[in-house]
Amino acid sequence: MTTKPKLEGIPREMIALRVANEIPEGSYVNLGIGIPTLISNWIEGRDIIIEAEIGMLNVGAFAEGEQIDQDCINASCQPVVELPGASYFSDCESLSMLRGGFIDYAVLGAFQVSEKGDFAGWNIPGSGRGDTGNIGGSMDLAVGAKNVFIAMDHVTTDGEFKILKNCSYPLTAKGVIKKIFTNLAVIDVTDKGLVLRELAPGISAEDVQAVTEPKLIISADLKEMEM
Amino acid sequence: MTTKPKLEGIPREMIALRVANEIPEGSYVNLGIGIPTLISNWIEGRDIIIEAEIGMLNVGAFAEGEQIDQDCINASCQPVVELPGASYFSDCESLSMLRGGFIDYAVLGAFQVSEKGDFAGWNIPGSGRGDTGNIGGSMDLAVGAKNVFIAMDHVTTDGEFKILKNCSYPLTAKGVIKKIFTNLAVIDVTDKGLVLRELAPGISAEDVQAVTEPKLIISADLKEMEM
Amino acid sequence: MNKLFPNVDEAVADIPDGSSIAFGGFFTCGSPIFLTEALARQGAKNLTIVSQTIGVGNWEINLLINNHQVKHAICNYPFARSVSKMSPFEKQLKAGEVSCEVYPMGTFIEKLRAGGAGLGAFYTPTGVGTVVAKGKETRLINGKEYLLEYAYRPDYAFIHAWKADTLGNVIFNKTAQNYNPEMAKSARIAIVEAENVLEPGQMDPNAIHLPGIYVKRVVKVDRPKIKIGIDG
Amino acid sequence: MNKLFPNVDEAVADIPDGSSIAFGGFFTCGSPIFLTEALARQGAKNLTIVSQTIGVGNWEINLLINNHQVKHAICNYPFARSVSKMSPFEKQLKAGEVSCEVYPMGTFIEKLRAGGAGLGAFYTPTGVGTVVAKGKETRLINGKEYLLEYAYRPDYAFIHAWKADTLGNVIFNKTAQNYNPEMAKSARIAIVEAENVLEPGQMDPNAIHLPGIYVKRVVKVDRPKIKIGIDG
Repeated sequence: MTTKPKLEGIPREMIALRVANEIPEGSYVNLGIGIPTLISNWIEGRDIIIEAEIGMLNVGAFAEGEQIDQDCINASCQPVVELPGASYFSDCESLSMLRGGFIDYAVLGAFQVSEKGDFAGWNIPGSGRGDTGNIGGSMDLAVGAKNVFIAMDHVTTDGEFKILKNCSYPLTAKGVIKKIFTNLAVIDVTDKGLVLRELAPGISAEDVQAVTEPKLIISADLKEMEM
Repeated sequence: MTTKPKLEGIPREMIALRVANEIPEGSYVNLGIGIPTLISNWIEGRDIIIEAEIGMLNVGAFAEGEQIDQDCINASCQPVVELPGASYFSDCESLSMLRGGFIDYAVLGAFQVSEKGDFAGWNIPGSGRGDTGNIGGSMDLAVGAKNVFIAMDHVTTDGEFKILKNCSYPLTAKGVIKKIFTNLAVIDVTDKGLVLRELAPGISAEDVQAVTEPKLIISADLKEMEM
Repeated sequence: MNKLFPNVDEAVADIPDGSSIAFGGFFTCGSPIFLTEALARQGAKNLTIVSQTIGVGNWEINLLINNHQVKHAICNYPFARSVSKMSPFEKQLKAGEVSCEVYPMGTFIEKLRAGGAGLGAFYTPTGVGTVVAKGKETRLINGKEYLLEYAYRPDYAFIHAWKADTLGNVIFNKTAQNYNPEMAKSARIAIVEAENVLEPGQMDPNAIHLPGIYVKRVVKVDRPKIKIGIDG
Repeated sequence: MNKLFPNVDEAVADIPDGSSIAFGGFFTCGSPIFLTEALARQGAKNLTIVSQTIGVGNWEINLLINNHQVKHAICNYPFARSVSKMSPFEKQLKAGEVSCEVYPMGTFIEKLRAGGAGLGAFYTPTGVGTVVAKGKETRLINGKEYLLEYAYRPDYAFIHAWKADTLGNVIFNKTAQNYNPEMAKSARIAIVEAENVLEPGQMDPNAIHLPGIYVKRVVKVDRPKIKIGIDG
């Protein structure tokens, strides 16, 4: 736990942009709620197809006004529009698609991520909900997607570590995270540990280490985030 | 084994008619090859829906001339027509439907049936094919359908028993047969053994017993087949 | 084989106490709200309900909860999104009046799919190393760990359809498809409320989402008026 | 994301020796005959082929058999209907040149479905007490016996489609659907030959049988001229 003064880093929209830049053309992606949702703004017009686990491919922008159709929502219950080449299918099909490895990039939020690539994103101890909570589709997505990225604030609103040696919250999945994108840094999860790759403007490696529980490996080509 | 003079009984079309009369309105049925195929002639116009395991419901008559569509065949590779309310679906869906118990009546041919309700219909010892053979969809259908009926000649062309204490041919499924319809008789498969229910015109219970290996229980209301 | 019922009340009239019922729908989308309301009027008790969420978005489920018709829920997303909001179901759960099983989304619907497909159980990688794995068998297959999950078949399924014919063939609209097809296939008696009821032959046989063999009852309903959102 | 290839030969050009390939089609219906012919021209060896039948109805498979490109087959209906007729595959099998696994129809396609759906294995009641059960684990579930069957994923799938768009979305025609959707989903690289190739947006998004995410390559072919029947 830490009580250091909070470092600002980059805003949530910029975290989303940094993740968007990591996703190559020709990818199928699934975006979780929170910061990941903002990524859709940055990939609009690019050759990237968004899947919604409710059972839809080629998900477009949020629907507004006349576009809104009560029969066309995403997994967060927001109305969306379809893009050309869209398809609709059942949840059973959708979750089979997720488990089967057809999603190239899944970007999720998290309460905690460990240096082993574990993460916790569905339940908070002390919520009073115990082992019963809103699991949703994240466990399936986490075990199935080819690349699982976390996009989140580096620390909690109380300044507590979110990047830990071991998660203390109930896990979503074990050993699945490839990269962590925060307001302060881009961190790779590797067999040797967490590798600090990029820093937000004005942030030092020491700043990041101070708000990260595990010892970070400093990349030989550590650089400032490019956006 | 028996070498008694062969009893004619009723022709194949009449066996098919007798089975057709056993199927109530409102049923979903799947008909195997051989005598079962002939049943479709007798249920035409009745409120019975035929499923083909290739992935089709509301199968109609065999297609002829201009009706023939190379993309519309039954599981025996015969062109068929669709009836109003037809649907097409994948084989995976179709076989799930069969296993899941949605077919009310499956009528199959058999090489052998046992008094325990086992039957053998996919491979003949001495065919030279060993354990490798054309299994098709009959094993799924046999374990899944609510009622599995056998429609066949009572004995082989060589006059050998086909209704046995135990099948000697490789099994299709164990303990699934409810009724056996032959050119000589209608026999129920019960926990107590085979119950002789009906006789073809001119055939006696002794005639049937003579060409049936297990001891038959004679039904209290044994009667002539009604057609 | 005309499966049309005159109204939702008659379509649910014979559902006995103690039944298990699967409800299609994903939050506000494609939920069988008219059948759910009819079941609240009908009053069957001690129900096991199978639904993605228990009264979040599919608010009509709360009629059953508030009537104390439900004893057990099998679900994926039981509670309000915010931990500070407590749904009627969460209140009853905390009071020990109901019980609850939660599964990951894929496992939740795959259990029903397996049931409808006549399978007994399956091995899934989802949930390994999490609370979901508690008390469950695991198996290494090609070096990867999987959890054993069992098939489940409810007695009834309540299905909301865009179009259905009187034989029970169904076409869903867009994301209102969601859990509906596999729930229908899993149930012993699937009941479809349809915004449009057609005669056999009026739908493209190549475009049927749910073949009529899976459907026992069809009832015509209005297109519901839905306010999209789950924070309300 | 344009997945269109100029012709079938380029679509199969990179398939290496030793690959496993699933072939859609049920006897004469919906078989990927143009891709199969291209693979015969391409010449890859030591193939594992996954197909309902091995050269019965889908006669083009015999090009691969006669070229000695196949070392193993996973199938449901390997031989000619009549035991008195011996197909090229049956001859090679008896000569010990190829090997063969046969599964009941439902298990055959469910193994592929499980593979594509990321599952490891499943329990099916089909084949209990038969030669199919030889050497396999069984489990009693609710008093009923089931066989354990494992998921399978081939490297490639050859798929015949009625309509496809350049993103790989596919609509099949009638019973030409058959094994095609699940085979495409099971494979790492699904290659679609389509009688009609459209632009994205030209097909009803509600009526897609195989979403484009499962398809890596699309190639335009003519509508084949097929003689229906398996005794030829």
